[in-house]
Amino acid sequence: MVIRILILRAPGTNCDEETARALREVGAEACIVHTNKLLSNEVDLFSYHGLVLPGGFSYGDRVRAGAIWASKLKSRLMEKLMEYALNGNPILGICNGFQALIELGVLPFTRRTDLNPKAALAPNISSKFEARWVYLKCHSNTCIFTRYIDVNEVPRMPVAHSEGRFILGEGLSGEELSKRGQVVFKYVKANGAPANSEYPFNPNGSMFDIAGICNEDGNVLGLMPHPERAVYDWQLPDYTSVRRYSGHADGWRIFKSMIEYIEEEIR
Amino acid sequence: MYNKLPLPFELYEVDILKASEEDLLKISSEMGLNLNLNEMKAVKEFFVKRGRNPTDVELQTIGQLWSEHCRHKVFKGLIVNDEGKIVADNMLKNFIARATEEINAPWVLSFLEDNAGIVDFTDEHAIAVKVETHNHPSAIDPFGGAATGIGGVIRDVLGVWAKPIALIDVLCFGPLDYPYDKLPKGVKHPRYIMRGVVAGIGHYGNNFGTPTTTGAICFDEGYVGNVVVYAGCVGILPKPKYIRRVKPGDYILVIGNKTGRDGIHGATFASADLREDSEVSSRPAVQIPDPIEEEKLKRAILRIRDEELGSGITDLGGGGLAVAVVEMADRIKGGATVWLDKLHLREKMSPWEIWISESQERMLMGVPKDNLEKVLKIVNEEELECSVIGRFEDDNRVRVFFNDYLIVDLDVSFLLSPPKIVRKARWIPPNYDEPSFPEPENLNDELLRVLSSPNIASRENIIRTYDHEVQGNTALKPLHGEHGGPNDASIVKPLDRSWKGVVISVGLKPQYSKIDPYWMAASSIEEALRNNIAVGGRRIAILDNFTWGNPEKPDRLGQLVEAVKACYDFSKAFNTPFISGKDSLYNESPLGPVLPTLLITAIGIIPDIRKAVSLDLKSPKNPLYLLGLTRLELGASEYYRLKGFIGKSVPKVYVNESRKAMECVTKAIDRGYVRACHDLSEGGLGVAIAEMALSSNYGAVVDLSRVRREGVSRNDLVLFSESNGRFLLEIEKKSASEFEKLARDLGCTYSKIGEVSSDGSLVVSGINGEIVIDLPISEIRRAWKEGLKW
Amino acid sequence: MASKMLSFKVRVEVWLKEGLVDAEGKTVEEALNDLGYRVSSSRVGKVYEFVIKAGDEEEAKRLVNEMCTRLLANPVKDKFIYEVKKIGVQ
Amino acid sequence: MASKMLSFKVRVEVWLKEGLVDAEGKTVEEALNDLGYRVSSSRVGKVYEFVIKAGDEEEAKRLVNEMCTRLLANPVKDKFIYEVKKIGVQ
Ligand SMILES: Nc1ncnc2c1ncn2[C@@H]1O[C@H](COP(=O)(O)OP(=O)(O)O)[C@@H](O)[C@H]1O
Ligand SMILES: [Mg+2]
Repeated sequence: MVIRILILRAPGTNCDEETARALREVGAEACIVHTNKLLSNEVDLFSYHGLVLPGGFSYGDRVRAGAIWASKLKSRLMEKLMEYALNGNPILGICNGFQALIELGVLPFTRRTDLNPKAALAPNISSKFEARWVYLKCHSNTCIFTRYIDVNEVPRMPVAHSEGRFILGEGLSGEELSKRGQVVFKYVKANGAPANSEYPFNPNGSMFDIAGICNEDGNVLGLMPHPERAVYDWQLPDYTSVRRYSGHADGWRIFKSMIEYIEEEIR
Repeated sequence: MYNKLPLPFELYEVDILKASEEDLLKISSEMGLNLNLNEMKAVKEFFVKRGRNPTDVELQTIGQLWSEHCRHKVFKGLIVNDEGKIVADNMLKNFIARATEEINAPWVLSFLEDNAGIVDFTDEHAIAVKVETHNHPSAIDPFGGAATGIGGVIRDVLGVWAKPIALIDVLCFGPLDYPYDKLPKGVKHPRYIMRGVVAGIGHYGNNFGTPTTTGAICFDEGYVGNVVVYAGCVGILPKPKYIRRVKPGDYILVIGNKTGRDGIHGATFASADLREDSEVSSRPAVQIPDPIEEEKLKRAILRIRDEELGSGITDLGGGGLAVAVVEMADRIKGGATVWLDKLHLREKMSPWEIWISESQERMLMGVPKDNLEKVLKIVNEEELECSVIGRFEDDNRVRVFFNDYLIVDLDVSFLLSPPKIVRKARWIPPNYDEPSFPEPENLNDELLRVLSSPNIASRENIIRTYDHEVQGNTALKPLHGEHGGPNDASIVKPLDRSWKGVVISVGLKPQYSKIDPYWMAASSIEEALRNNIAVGGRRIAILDNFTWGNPEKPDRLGQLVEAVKACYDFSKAFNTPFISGKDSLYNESPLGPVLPTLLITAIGIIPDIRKAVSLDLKSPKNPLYLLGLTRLELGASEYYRLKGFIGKSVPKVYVNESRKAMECVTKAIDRGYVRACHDLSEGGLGVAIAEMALSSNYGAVVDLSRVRREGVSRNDLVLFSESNGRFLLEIEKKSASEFEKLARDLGCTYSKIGEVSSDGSLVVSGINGEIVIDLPISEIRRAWKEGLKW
Repeated sequence: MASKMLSFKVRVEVWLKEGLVDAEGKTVEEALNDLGYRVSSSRVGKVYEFVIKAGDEEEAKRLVNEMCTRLLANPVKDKFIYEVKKIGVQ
Repeated sequence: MASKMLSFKVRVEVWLKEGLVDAEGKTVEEALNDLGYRVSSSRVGKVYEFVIKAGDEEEAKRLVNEMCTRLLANPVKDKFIYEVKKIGVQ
């Protein structure tokens, strides 16, 4: 049986095609679906093995990045989405998708009682759009999206956003998240040393250098960097210099992990 | 003269039949038609023949269709010298188009005709390119002007059914340290303008989701009063989907934004007072950009294209509906009927306003009756608005109705053939001297100063605010690797199933036009090609975009003719056809005309992106070769400028030498000899070697005495001469002798001038063997990275 | 919904919470100082104005408060203030 | 600059002029209606708050007006309003 992944789009979503390509590269069937089709029940979320909210500027990032998209989903799809997540289906939010998952309150905690967001992605400290490659360190061995990335490995991916400064709500500590394996990626320097908020290694001023987090169960991941732009080695910023090619780049491993999880745990 | 008709909407009859010459000019100016006496007389004659007076809507239609912007009257006009002798007749046809026709390349699929130029790519796909200017709007509203510049050029590419895959932005500003108190009233400071323009371009491109991969930025006093904003877009389309088969009977659809009063030319009946600043021909009101609306448009258009539901398409740009409908009707040698009241509007407007409004994010499409329902479904699913506003006809007439009342009835051919204009041109070369100043003792400082000049320093702070990797296909990026090295061109790999890449580069040498616009244009073409070839590009097509002063002044036009001549000469000489372009004239401010500026955009291909070459040094001990001859050519160079001189010896283009060097680079890349390559441009050899080193983790040792040169005997001049035709290459050590043989066989001037070193510094020895530069790369990198503070 | 509805003019301001770096405010401050003005403590916020229908002022306020937490502000990073003014009967 | 300088608290609001499309306002309105609120005539603006030094209130106002036309607003498309309040001596 083929693995089917739903890639959700909204007006202004613009990373859906390369995300679909990344999923096809790891053997999945990727279907790009307009949010309205999901809201109108023309398409059933549960007929897909996984869900991806790709990057872009949904609804022009008006009000706040991801806020309008989240409010559309909240108004008509929230219960289904929660059920889908709690069933263990993988959900991946990349950049704008991450922003939407935060605004929806699906991250950091899917199991919860109230609907308010518990984290935020504020405008970058530089107050500019930042398009650059960053180094990440993997901190989680429970997140299902990092099966192909070892703890303490330092994958490389580009970021491209103006609202990516991760802020954790009051009363929540990074340590706590960390302990539960929810801090999946932190920004680091090339040698793996902590970025310690230093620009541009931490490109947006995120608290605890957080670049990506998952929920308690490890099946919902949101991250600011774009793994779909780091699937092939020729996408690397120094491809012409390195001359040590493997075919794939680090982002590929996130998609590969997702599909392997589905193969082993869901199907 | 204006007679309001008793109708439920606003319509005037304009009494032109009885108008005197004075009246004609008054009508032109009061209605903001911008037509001269000769043209107004032709209008009158037309209506005399018809035996009736025109409506205001008809006159506005003629005004728009006969505008400089739409008809390129200067470029198509007759140009004479002081003695009345013809120096050029229809420059667009006889210089630009003629070059392309004579080259007659089979891979040029469409040129100087449709919304964008189109060249062959793979068996199934073609590449479309268009570059536009958006200077006036950006001067009034830097953010909105630049953003809508990008939005507009994207629609040109959508207007040939192509999917946008890369954006280009080329910007010219006044110096950022220009004193506030020297600014004339109404002129905004370069800093303010630059902040807005850069933000506007980033905003539109990032939101729309096409990578901004290529560009250039130039600072000069000549741009203080006239900011220059070029916006370009590259797209890809499946060849069989390039559909232009509108038939009489097909519906005319307007898809996208609601129409409002945006961009309607400043003048109305009420405000007779215009042109107090007489050098500025039009002041379109601000346009508000909405990239998300255009993103939806793109989705809809590509779906309609893939299902082949449309029979024709064009963008709504300058002149709005009036121009788009008439031009589309002309393409089928037919006509059109329009029901103007059917269009979806944002506000109540009079018919003439609706007809010529330039509201953004709208497209015009021809749709056969049978496909209408399917098109409407797609449009609906993408949350777009759409109106069926008319139908194509088989006669040569455009008829517009408003509430069933006929308000326009004109011949298409009349609208497309304004009277030819005659203009005078005079070219008097300026008389500058070659400066004389003592050779500086410390070239370390000179190099650092040149590297940190705003014209040369890193553009990283700007480029990183543009998403240059969305779509995931940017194979060679504008910023290379960890240090953000300045690659000569960018490469996009648009197809998943092919290794072929589109190579995008630009050439821009406006400073040279201070001395000689002919060599300015020649140098711009040559630089654009060299940039392209340096990374592995070939089979190059080019685009010309002129930004000039008022062509009614003979000196401005004289310079323009010189530049256009060079376009023909060097397009032919390099066998590189023009496929598209645009001119923006009348760029004048209280500070005078804009610095005459020609942007050349070059679109090449690379058969396999894995063979692309970046500029960073790759490994120690590899030899460095300089191709080409270094001459005493520092006129208008960055080095002279920083010393306060202009000079006389503007770089020329020696076609034979240049072509040999280009061929040598392409062959060497294909045979795998080349590890790094960089073209020599502003700041010459000094800057080129510094940039190659600072982009890497290595250094270099260079010996100036080995530089093949002609008439240059000072270290600083060898280092900073801007002679064209030169490349600096890092060659794989084991291939050095093969490379030399290749260069010799091609008859190419070359010289091994040094090698890559591992000690992290740049060491240059002079003509007499003494060390003239010894600098740590970290210091070089800092100077370059911190030069452009804003 | 049978009962009569009133219209209220609403103004909402959304600001980044104190304690968080207001990057845009900082940039504006720098730019103004560049221009020669002596500016400090600059912050940037958003204002929304709209008209809402509600049964009475109490309800209008409750609704606006809800809108703020559900859409206009993210309480983790934003603070908001609002005003509600009756403008007429429908 | 020998004379004594005062500090003023400044508030500037910048709005798109009437007649220009306020796309953000429209989106907000739609989203609020989606969430079940009955909202209309929505517009979005920006607020700036900062402190400025000037000799007296007149000067402060003049400076703020200048800043608005030079940086904070674009008079071609924006309208702006401001308030200036003295907060103390320096
Ligand atoms: N100065 C020029 N040089 C080369 N090509 C030009 C020039 N001006 C116009 N063209 C070409 O003529 C065609 C029509 O131009 P234009 O009417 O300006 O198109 P649009 O209105 O879509 O921008 C285009 O292919 C354009 O590139
Ligand atoms: Mg066009």
